[in-house]
Parts: sequence; C-alpha cells; structure tokens
Amino acid sequence: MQQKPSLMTNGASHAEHALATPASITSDLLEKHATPASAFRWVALLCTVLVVLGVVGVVLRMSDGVSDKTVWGYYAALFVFILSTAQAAPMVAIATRLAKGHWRRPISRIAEMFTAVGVLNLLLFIPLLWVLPSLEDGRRSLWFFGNRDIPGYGYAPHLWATLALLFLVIGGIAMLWVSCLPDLAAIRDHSTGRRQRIARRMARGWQGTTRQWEMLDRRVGILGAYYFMMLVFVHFLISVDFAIALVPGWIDALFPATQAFTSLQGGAATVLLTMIVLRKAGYREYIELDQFWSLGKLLMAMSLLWFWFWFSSFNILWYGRKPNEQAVLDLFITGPYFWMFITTFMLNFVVPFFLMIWNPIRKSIWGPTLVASGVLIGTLLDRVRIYVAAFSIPGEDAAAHLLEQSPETVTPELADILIWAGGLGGVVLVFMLVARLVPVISIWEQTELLLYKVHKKFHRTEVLVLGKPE
Amino acid sequence: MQEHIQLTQKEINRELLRGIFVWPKWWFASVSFLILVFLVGAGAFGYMINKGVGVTGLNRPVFWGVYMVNFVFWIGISHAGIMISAILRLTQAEWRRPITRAAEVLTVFSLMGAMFAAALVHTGRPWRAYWVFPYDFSRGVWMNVRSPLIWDPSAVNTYLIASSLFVFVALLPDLAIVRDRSRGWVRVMYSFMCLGWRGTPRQWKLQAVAGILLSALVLPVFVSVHSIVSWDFAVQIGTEGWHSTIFAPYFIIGAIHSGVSAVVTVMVLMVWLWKWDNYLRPDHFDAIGRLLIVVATTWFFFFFLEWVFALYTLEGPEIALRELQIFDWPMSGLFGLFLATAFFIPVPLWLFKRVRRNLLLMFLTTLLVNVGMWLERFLIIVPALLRKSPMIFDWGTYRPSIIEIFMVTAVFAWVTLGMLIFSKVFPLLPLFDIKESMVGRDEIKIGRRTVPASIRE
Amino acid sequence: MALSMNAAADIKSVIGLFQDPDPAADAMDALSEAGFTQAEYEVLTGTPYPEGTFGEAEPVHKLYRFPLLGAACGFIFGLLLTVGTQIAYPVVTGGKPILSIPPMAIVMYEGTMLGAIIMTVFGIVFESRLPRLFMGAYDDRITEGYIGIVVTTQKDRISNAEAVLKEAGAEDIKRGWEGD
Amino acid sequence: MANEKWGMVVDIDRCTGCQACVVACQSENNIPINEESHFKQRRPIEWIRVERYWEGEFPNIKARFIPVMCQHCDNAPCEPVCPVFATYHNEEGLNVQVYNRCIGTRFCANNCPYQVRFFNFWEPEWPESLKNQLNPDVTVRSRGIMEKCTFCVQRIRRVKRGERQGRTVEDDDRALNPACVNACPTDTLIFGDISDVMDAAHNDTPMPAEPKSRAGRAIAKELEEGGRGYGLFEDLGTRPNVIYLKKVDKDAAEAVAHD
Repeated sequence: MQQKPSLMTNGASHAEHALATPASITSDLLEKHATPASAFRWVALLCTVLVVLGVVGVVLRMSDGVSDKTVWGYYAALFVFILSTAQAAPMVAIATRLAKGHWRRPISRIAEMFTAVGVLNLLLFIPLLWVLPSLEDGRRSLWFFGNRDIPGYGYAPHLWATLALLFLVIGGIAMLWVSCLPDLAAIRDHSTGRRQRIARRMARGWQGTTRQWEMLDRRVGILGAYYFMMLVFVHFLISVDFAIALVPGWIDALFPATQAFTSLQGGAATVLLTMIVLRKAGYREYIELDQFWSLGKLLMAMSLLWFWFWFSSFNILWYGRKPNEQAVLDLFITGPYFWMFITTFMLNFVVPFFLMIWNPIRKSIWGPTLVASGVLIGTLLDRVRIYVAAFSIPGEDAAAHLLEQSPETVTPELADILIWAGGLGGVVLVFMLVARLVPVISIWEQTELLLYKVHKKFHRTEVLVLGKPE
Repeated sequence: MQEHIQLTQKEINRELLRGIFVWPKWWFASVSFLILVFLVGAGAFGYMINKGVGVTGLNRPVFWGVYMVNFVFWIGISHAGIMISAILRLTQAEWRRPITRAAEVLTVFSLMGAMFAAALVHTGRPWRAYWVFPYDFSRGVWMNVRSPLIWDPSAVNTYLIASSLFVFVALLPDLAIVRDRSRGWVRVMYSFMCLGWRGTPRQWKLQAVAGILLSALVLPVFVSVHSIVSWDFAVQIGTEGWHSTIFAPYFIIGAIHSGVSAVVTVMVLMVWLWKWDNYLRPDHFDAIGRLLIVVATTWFFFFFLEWVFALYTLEGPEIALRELQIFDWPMSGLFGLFLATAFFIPVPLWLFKRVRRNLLLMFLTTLLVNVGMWLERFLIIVPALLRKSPMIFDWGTYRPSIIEIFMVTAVFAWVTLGMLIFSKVFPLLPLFDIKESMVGRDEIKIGRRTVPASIRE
Repeated sequence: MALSMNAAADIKSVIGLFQDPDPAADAMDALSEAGFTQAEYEVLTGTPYPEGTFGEAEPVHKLYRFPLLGAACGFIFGLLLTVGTQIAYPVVTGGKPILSIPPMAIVMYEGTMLGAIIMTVFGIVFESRLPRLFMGAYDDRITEGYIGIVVTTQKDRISNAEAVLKEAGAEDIKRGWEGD
Repeated sequence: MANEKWGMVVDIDRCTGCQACVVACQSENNIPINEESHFKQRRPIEWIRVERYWEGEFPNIKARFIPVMCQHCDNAPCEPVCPVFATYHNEEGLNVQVYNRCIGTRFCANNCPYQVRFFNFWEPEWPESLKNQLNPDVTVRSRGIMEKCTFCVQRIRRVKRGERQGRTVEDDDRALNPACVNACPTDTLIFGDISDVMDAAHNDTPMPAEPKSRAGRAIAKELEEGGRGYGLFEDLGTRPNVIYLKKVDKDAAEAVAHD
C-alpha cells in the first residue's frame, strides 16, 4: 500500500524496490553499464573538443610567461574550483557511509568516481609551481620555521602542496578501486571480450569470501577517513600559501577551514547535478526522490554553515577596524569584487536556505537540482573572487604588512575562458571514462540494501523496517 | 543496538521511576554536602559585594580571571545537551533515546550556572547588571547594542528559554506516567504539570514532530551562543592573541568536545547511582565514544590552525604571548597538562573498543577531558591578558584568590545539585522514548544472523 | 452557557482496556460498524505506535505555521529594539556608525529564533489539545502498556458502546463519570 | 564653527621623568594615594604614568621615559565594547567616562591597547589630613567602576562656562590646561585644540598655514619637516589624539650612520 511518507519515514516510499531481487538488480545494472545511452558518445566528443581548446588556452597562457602571476589568477581559480567541487564530492559517500545512512547507497559510487578527477587537477597544478613566487622575496608563508640555509628553502610551499595533492589523489583512487572490486568481479563474470579482460585484471580475483568482505568494509572506511583528512590538509596548504600569504596584512585563521568546508558544499552540489543527469540517462528507478530530499536537507544545513563561517570572519575584521583588516575587507568584499561577492552570498546562502527550508521544494527533483546549480556557480565566483584578487597583488607588496590600495578588477581574457572550458570539459570527460570502467550505481551496495530494508505489515498499517548492522 | 533487552512497560516504569519513588541515603548526603558548598560560594559572593572586587586576585592588566574562564567553561558544557539530542534526533540515531533528556537538563543547569554565578559576579557592580537589558529607566539611556556584552545576554537567554521549553515539551508524556503512579497531592501536582496528557494518536504525533522541529530550531541558537561568547574575546584588538577570526568555530567545537564528555560522565553516574544499566548499555558508550573521537580530532585541527596563524604573523607581542604559554612556569606546566588531558590521553584510549565499553575508563577519561578544557579556557584568557600590551612595562602576574576559588566551586556544586534534584522530581530518562524504541524494535533474519532493526513506519 | 452545561451534562464517555493492539483495532472497526463516527471514539496508548496501527485516521495538524509567525514577530521585535534604542540614544562609540548592521543582525537573529521557538512550543501544546481540564474516561493502566479506547457520545448511546467494546474483548470497561 | 578637538603633544626629547605630571594629576583628580600595597597588588591608579626603560649596558646606559595617559582615540577600541554606554566619544573629541553608568565589566580595560583604564578594586580612602584637599569639581569614584584620564574636563568646562560670560578660550590658557601640562617643568606636554591639524593629517590635505593652538603648531611642524611626530601603536588604527615627538638621540644617530 502506497502510504504518504511522514516526517519519520525519512522519505522512504513503500513501493520502492518492492519486487527487486539481487539477480534482477545485478543484471539490470550490468546491462545498463554495457550499453550506455545514445548521447554518451556525443557528450564525450564534445568534452574532448573542450579539453583540446583548454590545452590551446594553456599554451596561450604559457606564452605570457610565468613572471607576472596576475594573468594566472583565473587559472589558479580553476584549479581551486575543481579541488573544491569534484574532488570534494567523494565526501558525500564517505560521510554518509560513516553515518550508516541507507539512502546513500545509490549515489555513493557516483560520489566516489569523482576521486579520479584528481588526476586532472594534478596536471593543472604543474604550471602553478612556476607561477607561485618563492619565499626568498620575503613574503610571509606557512613555513615560518623554515631554515633559510637549506637549499631550495624558498620552494617549501611548492614541495609540500604537490606531495599532499599527490597523496590525496592516490588515496582517493585507491578508495574508488577497493569499493569497486565486487562490481568489477560481477562484470568479469557476466561479460565477454575486452571488458571482461579489463575487469578480470582489475577485480584482482575477488570471490566474495567473508574475509574479503570484511577487508572491503574496513579498507573503504579507513581510506575514506584518510581521504577526508588529506582533503582538509590540501585545502589548508593551498589556501594559506596560494591565497593568504600573497595578500599583505591578511591574517584570517579561519579561512583554510572555510574553504575546506565550502568545498563540501560544492561537492554535494556536484553530486546532485550528476544525479539529475544520470536520471535522464536511464537510472531513474535507482536515483529517487529520497536521495534528492536528503541532499536537499544537507544543502540547507550547509548554506547556514556557509553564512556562519563567513560571518565569523567578517564580524571580527569589521569590528577590529585595524587598517590592514579594512584593506582586506575592501579587497575581497566592498572593493573591486563587490558584485561578485554579493552574487556568491545570494547563491551560496540566501537562495539555498530560503528555498530548501520549504519541504515541498526540498522534497522534489527540481528544487535541490536548481539550488545545487546555483551553489556551483556561487562556489565558482567565490574562488575567482579570492584567487584572482590574491594573484593580482603586485609582487613587491608581498613583504609589506598592509595593503596600501587594492588592485583593479582582473577581467578574464580569451585564454582564461578557453582554460575554464577545457577544465570543466575535462572533469566531465574523466567521469565518463571511469563510467565506462565501473557501473555508476554500486551493485553490491544496492543488493545489500535488499537485506536490510524490509516492508512489513504492522497490525493495521504497513511499516518500513531498516536494519542497522553493527 | 546489538543486545536485545525486551522489558514490559511495567518494568520500565518501575525501574525508571526509581529516581522519584525511592529515597536513597547517598542522595540526602550528597545534596546536603553540595548545598553546603554552594552556600560557601554564596557567602564569598556576598563578601565580595561588601568589600569590592579587590578581594579577588584580579589586577591590572589581568582584569578577567577565573570567573570568565568558568563562564566560558559552563557555556561550553551547556552545548552538550543540544548537540546530543538535536543532532542525534535529526539523524534518527537509535542510541540517542536514553541519553537525550539527561543531556538537555545538563544544558539548562549549566546555562544557569554560567549566567548567574559567572557572568554576573564578575562585574564590578552586580546590583547594576540589569542595565544590559533593554530597560529604559528614568534617564532614558538604553544599552549599547554594538557591545558583545549585549549580544551575550540576548543569546544566552534565548538558549536558556529554548532548551527549558525543549525539556518541558518532551517531559509531558512522562509526567503523565508519574501522575498515574502517584497518589494524593503528588498526583495533583503532576497532573497539573502534565497538562492532562492522555496519549491520543494526535498527541503522540505532535511529540514526534516537536522533537524534530524544536531540534532544528534550537541548533542554530546553539551555534550562535558560543560564537557570541567567543566574540567577547575575538573582537578585541587591545589584547594580543584574542583577535582571531577562528575563535567562533574553535570555541564551538571545543564546547562540543567538553560537553559531550560531560554527558558521558553523567551517563556513567546514572548507571552507578540509579542502577539504570538496562537502558544505558555498553553499546551506548561505544557509540558516543566513537562520536567523541571525531569531535576531539576536529577540535584539535582548529586548535592547530589557531596556533599556526598566531605564529604565522611573526609579530613580537604574539610571539611573547606564545612563549609565555609554552615555556614559562607555571603556564608551561598547565599547557602540558591541558594537552595531555584534553587530547593525548583520552583519544588514543577511545580508539580501543574495550575502553569505549568500560564504564570506569569512560568516566575517568571524560573527566580528564573536562579538566583539560577548563585549562584550555584558562590558557586562552589569562596569559593573553598577562602579555596584553606591547609595553613590557605593564606585564603582570595573576593568582586566583580563595574567594574566587570558592565561587568557582560553587558553580560546580550548583550544576550537580540541579541534576540530582531534577533526577528526584522528574524522570531523568525519557520513558516514552525508550518504550517507543521497544515497540518499534524489530530484527531481520539473514541466514543464521539476526540483524537489529527498527521501524521507520 | 447554561445550554453548553446541559450539553456537557449528557455527553458521557466510556473506556475499554485492551492488552494487545489487534483486538483494540478490531474494536475500532466494530465501533465504526456500530455507527459511531471517527470523532466519537479515539485510542489512548502509553507509548507512540506507528501511525495507523489501529487503523485510526492520520491526525492532521497546522504546527508549521506557528514558528513562521513567531519568527516574524521576533524579527520585527529585534529590528525595533536595535534601531529604536540606537536612534533614541545616538552616541558615537569608537567611530562606528550609529546603526551598525552586524551587531543589529546578531540581536535580530536571536530575537527571531526566540520568537520562533516560543511560538512553536505554544503551537505544540495547542495542537495537542492541551491543557485538558476534564480527563473524561481514563485508566492508569494505559501508561502500563494497556490500550484504551474511549467512546465519547450521548448518554443514551453509552451502553451500546459498552456492548461493542465488550464484544470486541475489552478486559475492563470503565465509565468516565464513575470511579476515580 | 566646528567644535574643538582637544589633543596633546608629548615631546619625549624634553621629558626628564621627574613625575611632576603624575603628582599633579593625582591631586587634581582625587585619585587615591597609591600606597606600597597598591603596587604589590598591581592595582595602582595612575591616570598618567611615566614608563621608564633602560637602554644599553652600564656604564653607557640610558634611561628612556615615555609619559602615557589616555590617548582619547577617534576610533577608541574601549568605547563600542561597553554594554551600557558608560564610555563614549563627545563632540569635543574627548573619550569620556560616565562613572554613574559604569557597571564594571572591565571590558573596556581589556580592549585598551594603551593600558590607561583603571578599575576601582577598593573603596578609595584618604588619610584624615588630606580629606580637605579633595577637588570639589571632581567626582570621587566608588569601588567597582572604571576611571581614566579626562584631559581634566572639569577645567575645560570651567573655562567654557566663562566663555559664555564673555571670556574666550585662549590658547595655552593655564586655566584650561590639564594639571599635568601646567605642572610639567620642561614643557614636554603641550595641550590645545588640534581639530584643524588632525583633520588635515587624517584627510591628507595640506596643513593649515596658521594652526589654532600651540599644540597644533607643534604637530604641524613635526609632521611637515621635523618628521618626529607619531602616535602610539598607529598600526592599530585607533587614531590617537595624543601625538608623541621622537627623542633626538645623537649617539644612536651616529651608531646608525656608522653601520
């Protein structure tokens, strides 16, 4: 009997998977995975073209040289944008898995697949190593303990940031691979030819013994925690040495945490948009209202936290009225990037909160999707606002303790636009490539759900019984 | 959770109302002792009003001492209740059920403690403290909305009212239970308090909705309260080391760290004193212990950020302050103690399941955490004032006087007293919530294994 | 007034106690078959059961209006307080503007939340139809796990209701205006 | 005409650290005698203090003096944090303290970078013999409230009351000057209306040709050519109205030249 889900039901509608069996789910998902939607090819082609354009853009950028970091502002912003959306998306899977939320099961794979995008970001990071000035010119840095006698001391930020990013990407891909093992085994057993050969090589002889399942459980948990910590750490390094340290007089202990946190918001938004696309691509019966509803709640909470983080910084700087603080406020908020800030504020706080607070909108497909796209644009503008502004500070000011006057707004050139197009296209392309290797819906998590989610008759009503394995 | 203890409602009533209908000796003993301690503190306060703030150890430049430390500490503890009950209600964690009310009650009493016994007594003229409220007396002078000390009362009062009402609403069904078990004037009293609760489906439904709606409403308040308390310090440019943007989240997460630990301490005491071990199972301690690991680690990250940026500026006064904190005796000793007790001893221990399920160890570790968190507030407030000004001419020392110590202990006594008396008058464990979990409890058979499950309608 | 007194006088209630949910649910069905309307009988339990366990109608409530109303009042109160006091006593401090937005925002925020919460609690009590002065038919055993079905109806139909309840296997039947 | 903005010039080059200003301030403003116990408790009340720093090693050791009183900042950090408006900025640029209004949260003292706000920990007391020397124009502050330098506002008020009776506020009027200024033997402290000069300094407009007061003239001169003028902790952006003039130290100058 189809009963209206009430506040207690966590949005589970009773018809869901009423007739599904492990076999049916497996065969259906494998079949969908083997034969992608017709549009797949065209989108992939389009993304490839964009990537080529992006490469052209990078070459153009290179031609300007790396001495003047102002022109590289938008490039850096793109790097941080991908870091704080696609690379943060896996957190949706990690956190909800930690909280044992059953609603996560259809989307946890989608989230994890974004770890692979880290490879793209590693490539994007390389030119920045030349753009970022070394510490020898006396600018402040996180590495205040650095011993100036050590050769190459001036490049401490470059070294540590690279290593951290590298370990983040490796850990992420490892997590993706481990949690894919059972599905790869399924492909191995139910396919032929090249796909089977690849699957066999990647499945590493997964048989599904009890010991293997325990291993899988533990490893996915540990790698998830590791990924989260590395993500926070990378945001910490990047935000301090690539933004704060470039702006004289900007002392904002909260900013690394703010950027790490807002990246989670961006990650959730990324997953939401991918979900809506996949619904169109034929996974409608897996990605349901429940997922959108829950992520909608998440977006509402995060929009509130966004405001809280922002206000915690702003209030202190505003109240303190130190000249250096006033200069920073002018640079980032009231000054050249005023309208960009206002838009961010609307898209990351006002719109998400005041839309998601209404359950009818929150409990719909289009509502959270709309908000998520807004959040993504907001995050984009936010990163541009911070990093373009920071990179546009002339190098000679770096050693000063006070920003005398904020530089002019930097407008994107053709090269920047190409790079951005290429970068975003690249993200989609990487995701699609991974989607060819592994199913976008985790088969084993879906079938596992069938064990723990039962619809029973309880006296005169029907209830949903959720099992919580310890 | 794992083990199943299916009890009839009769048994649940009998065991959980033990607090109300049984009068153990230890209760009278501890209550009278705590009243004594509290009265000593009150006497000290009277003496201070009579003689002046001079009787404390405060001086120039250390104008804020252990009173402020105590204020921040108890505000921190007060964040336990809403943290536990609200967040766990919203995430529908089954193991929250027996814990919620004790946590909320702890919130209420520690808030009162923070307001009166700490924030009030630290003023120079407490009998004028009501001037911070919007009260237009004959002079027509209002309070100064631009001051954090105006944000404070508004936030703390909001939080106090909100959490008290939260407790009250969740109490209604249990008061009805007590009413039905009692006779005479006691019955009259309880039937008056429970507003004639009958238990119709409509009332139960609103209980469920209320739990979630109020949680969602109280959470933002809870975040704002400690942020504002932290801004008392962070907005200041006159004191080195306080003017940091990270203070709001840093204080919040620290508050949750100490608050949740305090809740665990209270849980252990409930098991030991009222013998409620059928309801507070090792599983509950296990789950909350895992939560504590996450909270403590996050707190440590913010602590790390705060230090990094303090040194990052490489400004003389800041360096002087940090040197005082970590190198100069006695601050160095306190600092080491703080780090050990607040993080490095408990957290590694909690990593072991055996420790998390051991009541005695959880009791000790959580007590340690709160010792450490009290020291943390002390180390944030006092050294910063000792090294307040770049003019070394004004650097001073501070040693709390016996009067201050009396008043600080009085607050601890007050909160414990409150908890004890509440547990005597009201059910400290939510009976109807536990009964609901028994009704809604189910299990799923998978082959030979039965997985604990719960009804989500 | 007198009329309502009379009306109250010949409206009586009776309660039947059941051990298990199923006979209680059967009794509800029997009552509806016996021609009692949904408004005339309701089930009392000592613990929340999933909605519709006894086949009763799902209660509808308008609780969500209360916090919105309260928030609006609280916000306006905060606005008037901050703006009003600053304009009534305009004193410059630290070169800050008389109407400084961030501090006002903080106080207004607290006002909003306070209003919302107080109104919510009021709404909960109101929507739960509390406080209830006259308990009507009730039994202490309900908070011990028994399930009570209360029929509130005209005096002349009470006996009929009692018959139905007994038929459905009520362990005990009490009249609201007797005992206790 | 625009209101005055009272300010002071402290020429450190002239200060001998004789503490005459401190004594004068104590007797003018009914400040209780700072006995030894007060210093032992670290609770002396000294609206103006002369900080003494030693520089160098014996035998060529130098004593450095810097008199510090309330800087009457334009952006005074102490003002906005007071919950009850006990301290605020009046139209004459003075940072005033309202004793009746103060409830003693000591927030302002914490937020003052110059350490010039003082708290009455005890009820003030005077020996019997000194009861009659209390200044009738100045409130005796009870315990539990803050107090600080007022630029001897009572003297300013007295003169301005005279102004309405036809007498004008003349520059460098001994009746107008704060007690410390009158007491200073070496003319280290100069008091006056520096509104015109400070406006020019803050708005980066050219200095007025003929500043209103002697203090203004000194500031204008030093900010223009001498370059000795500075405010305490300028990087905090508090905009103090007390301008310090650097010490002219020949040895140090030579030492710098030699390096």
